[in-house]
Amino acid sequence: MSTLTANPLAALARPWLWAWVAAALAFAATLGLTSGRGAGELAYAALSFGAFAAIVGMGQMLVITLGPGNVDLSIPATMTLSATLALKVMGSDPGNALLGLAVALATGLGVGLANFALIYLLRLPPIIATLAASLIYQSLAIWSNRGLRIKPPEGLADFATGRFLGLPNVAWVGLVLAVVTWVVLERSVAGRWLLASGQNLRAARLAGIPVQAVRAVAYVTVALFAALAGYLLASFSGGAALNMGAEYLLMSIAVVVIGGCSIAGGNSNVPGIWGAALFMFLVVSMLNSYGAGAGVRNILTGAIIIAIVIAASTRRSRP
Amino acid sequence: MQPRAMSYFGLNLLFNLAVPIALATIAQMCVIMVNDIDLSIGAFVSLVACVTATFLNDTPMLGVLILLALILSYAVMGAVIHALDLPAIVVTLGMSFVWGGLALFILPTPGGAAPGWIRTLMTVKPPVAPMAVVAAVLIAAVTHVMFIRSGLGTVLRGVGGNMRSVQRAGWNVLYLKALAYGLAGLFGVLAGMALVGLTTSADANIALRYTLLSIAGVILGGGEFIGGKVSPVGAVIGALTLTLAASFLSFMRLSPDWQIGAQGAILILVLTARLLFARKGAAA
Amino acid sequence: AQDADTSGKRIALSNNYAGNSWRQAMLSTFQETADQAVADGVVAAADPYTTSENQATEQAAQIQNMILQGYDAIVLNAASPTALNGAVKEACDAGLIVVSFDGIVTEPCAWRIAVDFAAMGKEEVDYLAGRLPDGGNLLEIRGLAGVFVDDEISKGIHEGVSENDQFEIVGSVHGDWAQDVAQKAVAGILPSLPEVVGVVTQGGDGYGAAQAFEAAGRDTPLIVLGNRQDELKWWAEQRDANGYETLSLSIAPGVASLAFWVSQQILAGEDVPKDLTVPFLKITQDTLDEALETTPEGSVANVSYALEDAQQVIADAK
Amino acid sequence: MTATEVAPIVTLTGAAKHFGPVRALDGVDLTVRPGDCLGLVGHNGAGKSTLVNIVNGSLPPSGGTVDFPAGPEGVRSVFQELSLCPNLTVAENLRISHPGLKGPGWRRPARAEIRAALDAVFPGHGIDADAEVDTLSIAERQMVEIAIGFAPRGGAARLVILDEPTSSLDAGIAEQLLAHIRSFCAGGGAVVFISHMLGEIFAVASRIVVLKDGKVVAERPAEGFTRQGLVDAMGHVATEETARAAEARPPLGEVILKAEGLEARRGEVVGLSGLAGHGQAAALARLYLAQTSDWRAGKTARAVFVAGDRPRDGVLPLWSILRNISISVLGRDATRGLVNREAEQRVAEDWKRRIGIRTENLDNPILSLSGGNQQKVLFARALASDAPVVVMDDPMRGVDVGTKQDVYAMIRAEAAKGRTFLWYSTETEEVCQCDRVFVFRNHQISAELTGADITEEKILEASFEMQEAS
Ligand SMILES: Nc1ncnc2c1ncn2[C@@H]1O[C@H](COP(=O)(O)OP(=O)(O)OP(=O)(O)O)[C@@H](O)[C@H]1O
Ligand SMILES: Nc1ncnc2c1ncn2[C@@H]1O[C@H](COP(=O)(O)OP(=O)(O)OP(=O)(O)O)[C@@H](O)[C@H]1O
Ligand SMILES: [Mg+2]
Ligand SMILES: [Mg+2]
Repeated sequence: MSTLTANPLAALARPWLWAWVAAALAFAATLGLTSGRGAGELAYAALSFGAFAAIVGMGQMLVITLGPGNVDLSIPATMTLSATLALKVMGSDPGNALLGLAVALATGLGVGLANFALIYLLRLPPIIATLAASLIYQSLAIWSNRGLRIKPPEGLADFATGRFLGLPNVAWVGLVLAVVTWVVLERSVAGRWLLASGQNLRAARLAGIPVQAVRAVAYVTVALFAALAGYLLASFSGGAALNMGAEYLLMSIAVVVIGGCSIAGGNSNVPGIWGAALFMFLVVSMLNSYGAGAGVRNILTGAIIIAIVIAASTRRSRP
Repeated sequence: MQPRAMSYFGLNLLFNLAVPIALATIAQMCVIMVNDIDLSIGAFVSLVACVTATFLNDTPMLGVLILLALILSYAVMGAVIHALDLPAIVVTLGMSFVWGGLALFILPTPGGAAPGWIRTLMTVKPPVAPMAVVAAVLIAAVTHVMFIRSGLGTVLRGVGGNMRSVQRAGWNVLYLKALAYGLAGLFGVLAGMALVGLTTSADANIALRYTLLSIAGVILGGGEFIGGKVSPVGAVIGALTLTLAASFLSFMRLSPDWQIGAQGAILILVLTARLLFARKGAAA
Repeated sequence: AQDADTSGKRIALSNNYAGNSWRQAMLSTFQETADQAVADGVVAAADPYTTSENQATEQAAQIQNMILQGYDAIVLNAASPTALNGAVKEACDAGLIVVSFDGIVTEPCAWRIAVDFAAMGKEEVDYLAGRLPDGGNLLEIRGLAGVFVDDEISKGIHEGVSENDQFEIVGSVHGDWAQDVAQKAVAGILPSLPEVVGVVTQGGDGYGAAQAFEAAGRDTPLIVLGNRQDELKWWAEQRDANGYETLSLSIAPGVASLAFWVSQQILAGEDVPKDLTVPFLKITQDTLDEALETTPEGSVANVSYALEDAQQVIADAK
Repeated sequence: MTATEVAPIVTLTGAAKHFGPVRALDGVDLTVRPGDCLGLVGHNGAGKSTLVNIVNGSLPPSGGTVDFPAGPEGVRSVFQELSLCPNLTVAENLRISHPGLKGPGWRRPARAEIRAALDAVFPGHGIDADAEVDTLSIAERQMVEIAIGFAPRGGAARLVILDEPTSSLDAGIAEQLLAHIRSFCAGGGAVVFISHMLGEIFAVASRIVVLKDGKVVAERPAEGFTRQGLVDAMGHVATEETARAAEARPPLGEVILKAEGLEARRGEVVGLSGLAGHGQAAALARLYLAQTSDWRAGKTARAVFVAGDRPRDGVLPLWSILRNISISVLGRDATRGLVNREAEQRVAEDWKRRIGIRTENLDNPILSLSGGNQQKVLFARALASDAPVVVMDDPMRGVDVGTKQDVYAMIRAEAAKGRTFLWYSTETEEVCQCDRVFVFRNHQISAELTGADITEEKILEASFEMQEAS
């Protein structure tokens, strides 16, 4: 709001809008096939599965906002590790749901601190530090449970697949996190610090920002978000699997960039993350529904992503 | 270490798969050199591998044309990114889906065969040093001259350092960016061809890993994400190091649970060692 | 008795992927068999190796390292049937025995312990034809695009459908052999599908499909299952609740132990044909309880093969 | 001089440049002929850099024409924001603007050419042609850029436009440049020289053009201006330069800072001087970093920093002016960690007014400001906070005369309220504003001057002593 003039057309200049437009088009195109039948079901499914992508995407966004070279490639391994440990601790016992959550979050905290320690103490480039560390987390997950799938406690599974006021519970979790993230980025001092650090770390430090604390918090938060997503996903799909996070590596980056994230801040990107998360689900559903094979599906997905970024950028650049 | 590894034969085995990785790393370097990042190089090399194992083998003329078209499309991608001022990370992410989809079209199931001449080239046994070592040295030398010594290479690095000043000096940056991406496409094509020469056939997922590997290689070799600071020799050494790190691991017998993690640990150790050296070098 | 002594020989397992319960079960079966064989003095060493990334290039490097380490035989579950041919050839040229299984390679110098994946796909449809004579709409859940196993099973399924024209495949999604991916893909396509009577899968994704149907509030169709314990358990629960009946088709991860013994036999000088077949693991309504009993919680149904089984398979192939 | 008879190098007629509603350049007529040395002055945001950009083709004019009767060859620009490629060596940077250097072995002539150019302009410069630019100090980078501007580059420089070339040079080196410009113009070359240092303008310019709000308000031979007349033409009421001496100085407080061999009392303005690149900036940065933390930030910082190297150390380029100003006070005004946006707006508006940032909307991007106005934003950022210590790294780079006087007064007023200033400057005039001065030589303090001892001669003496002795 603050960087735009009060022109109503200025809304078009918001890059996040285009992810929503694309999601809506994919939604409409899918329903075109059934002449409107199944709209509720599809929206419900999109919200359920979009929630996981949105949660990890918001975490990834915080890190990507830190500027070039910052990205967390350990998200899938973090999801797997925290879910595996949490489910193991819970052992399908209904009384243990919160204990499981605590274990998952503690795992996330540990992972985040470990990642940042590699980046800060050993000065490794984040891309490689998180990539290398993720291999270690993966081994830990294998070692801890050898890939055995333990069922989540009954109540927890019901919560994860249940709904409240017509929306999936996981989507509520994703929405609450989105609001919190939005407030932090748009309204809080810490959010300003994050955005400033991403533009020019040296200048930010000289402006009095505690940049290392900001970086640490970003890397810990992304791990916490990933851990939470892993915990929910395992509860949602009936247990933790070793490969459960695999598709969320590319997904987390994709929703951030499609969501119109630029490190500029100011135009909040959080709504874009959700739009992109829904889009990523709906576009696959649409192409599957039209019977597109894997090849066509990939080509069209890529083409649509590029179309979104072009649409978003031509609107952005004013004369 | 294994005694066999130090032989002519051993060195070749140890390093020959590093050759396509080194080429892909150079491709990634071309893009990082102009302050962008390429998330599609892995999918692109896979696509090239598929084309090489099918069209280039069956109908060489058509194959060559397709490969040229692929290089051209890389150059166009660079031009579009610059002209429309798009974030390269998104465009290349999108393109990675496109390349992957095309590869699935060409080879829905693994197959194809390496053209004989590539196979011969990749398995030739030069005197003194094995092919893998000769190739690595050759790639490093040629790209060093291309990017560091030559005038045009200097200007290309200048684009990464300060695009505006290059523009002000009268260069057409659109053309330079297209050139950088076109070179990335060229090295991507070489990587795909070299890979098929070694594996003898291709599949649509064959080189997906190269995206991260090539980024890691560039950084390991002393490159930086922004500012046009790259080193082709470093990139080749980075690619060799990454290959070697994985090999080193299978020489130690670890429990299968920890094999994957140990590769991560080795990566961290190698990088830390490199940084320590770099810091010592800077202090001296 | 005329067999050569293999007690000095060393065998390596080259594995490209460890990220699911099938592969974990495979690794542990191999480990058990190998440890026992080493303890018994049958071979000097049998070491499993897994690549960190499921990629042919990385596995090729792994094979090359095994050559350097002086192994006598490599038991190989390959990431690609053809992309490893270069490395396999190098191994053969260096005098190693290469036995591929599950993910087999086409290089002629290697042995192949194959599962007829196409037949497996076809059998799924044949089973459905028996159960649902009136036919109807089918949903196909495929594996990972571009992988040989996926293509083979899918081919078999489509062949089955063309022979049984009362069936029509109205939707096809890629579940990447992962529970959550399958669940997501099915949930996304379901709203646009007419009524579905049967789901043909590639194993491991049936439970996810069932959950997606349930979440969409649809009747559970006849889902052909794989060999995962939670699928089997779900099946048993459904059976007890409403008499649900289906079939489970899969490959036993224990095929790794079969491959181990085959390689040992080859090292021992046995004359072994290059192409061997193993039957796939089939669980029916009758054998369900038995299978559930022997399958550890959260793992996959499995069979472990002994030396005698290997000799039997070899004899059958001759 | 019969310059009027020679064909002009460039002629602007009615040149205009509009950025949306901003008329950065509003119909300028200007002619530069061989032998001209044109001094271009004007307040911050007057349109000087815009004029340069129109002449060299970086910006297309929104109106009017730019003619080069003999073609645009040999017209060179040295930009206000340093524009070298930091990842390349000095010689390689020459290559960027000299496409004629081709083929194998191009480096040797490149090295020779840049060395010759540096030697010609800055004798005794000590810059290695193979040094990477980002290892050079800001002054050295500026020197390289100027040398590239004057280098033959396959032809000969006919017109060199220098946009605030001396802003990071110390007096000695600036004098070398001025000497070179004089001889260059005497040899038939033309120079457009932009500076806020009026002394320099009078020292080189044969003709002075005054820009004000995008228009030429005065153009006369240099002899036709007095210093005061020039200042008046630029539209500033200059505050009395001698105010300092007259002012009653409040007594200084206790010592509140002791680091890096420096000592500062409450309410004191401490200057750091010496030749550029002798460790002053580094000492300041270390001192500032030690006063603040990588990990914590309280309600009020112990120290704030005013950067001189704007792009590297100061500006947050993606943000608006508002956010660039308020970043240092967010913590103070926040409630429960949330930004107090009214307070933010108020503080920014207040400082915009007090320090005279030329913009109609604080929500404009910071990069739309002229260089001097960006510098004012950085000043505002620091002064808006309550930090007891203000660390300033050559903060007057590119600030116009009028504003400078205002800022000096502001600094005195803040010091009187008990703030301590640590002030590194390349301008002796600024250093003379201080209560105490530390002179650096070879990364060490070579002299500490107080009170009446603070004179240009004493400072120069302390800066050079060693070199003369050896
Ligand atoms: N990601 C993969 N990459 C390569 N091959 C795979 C992969 N996943 C499964 N396979 C192969 O698919 C076949 C069947 O595996 P299956 O689908 O039964 O495993 P799963 O039961 O799904 O495992 P999980 O229970 O962990 O999901 C095997 O041949 C196995 O090697
Ligand atoms: N890209 C831009 N977008 C919007 N306004 C701009 C842009 N560039 C310059 N301006 C405006 O044009 C005016 C003239 O700027 P210019 O840089 O020419 O000033 P200047 O005389 O060089 O000032 P200084 O002495 O501070 O360098 C200023 O008001 C500035 O804010
Ligand atoms: Mg200016
Ligand atoms: Mg100066």
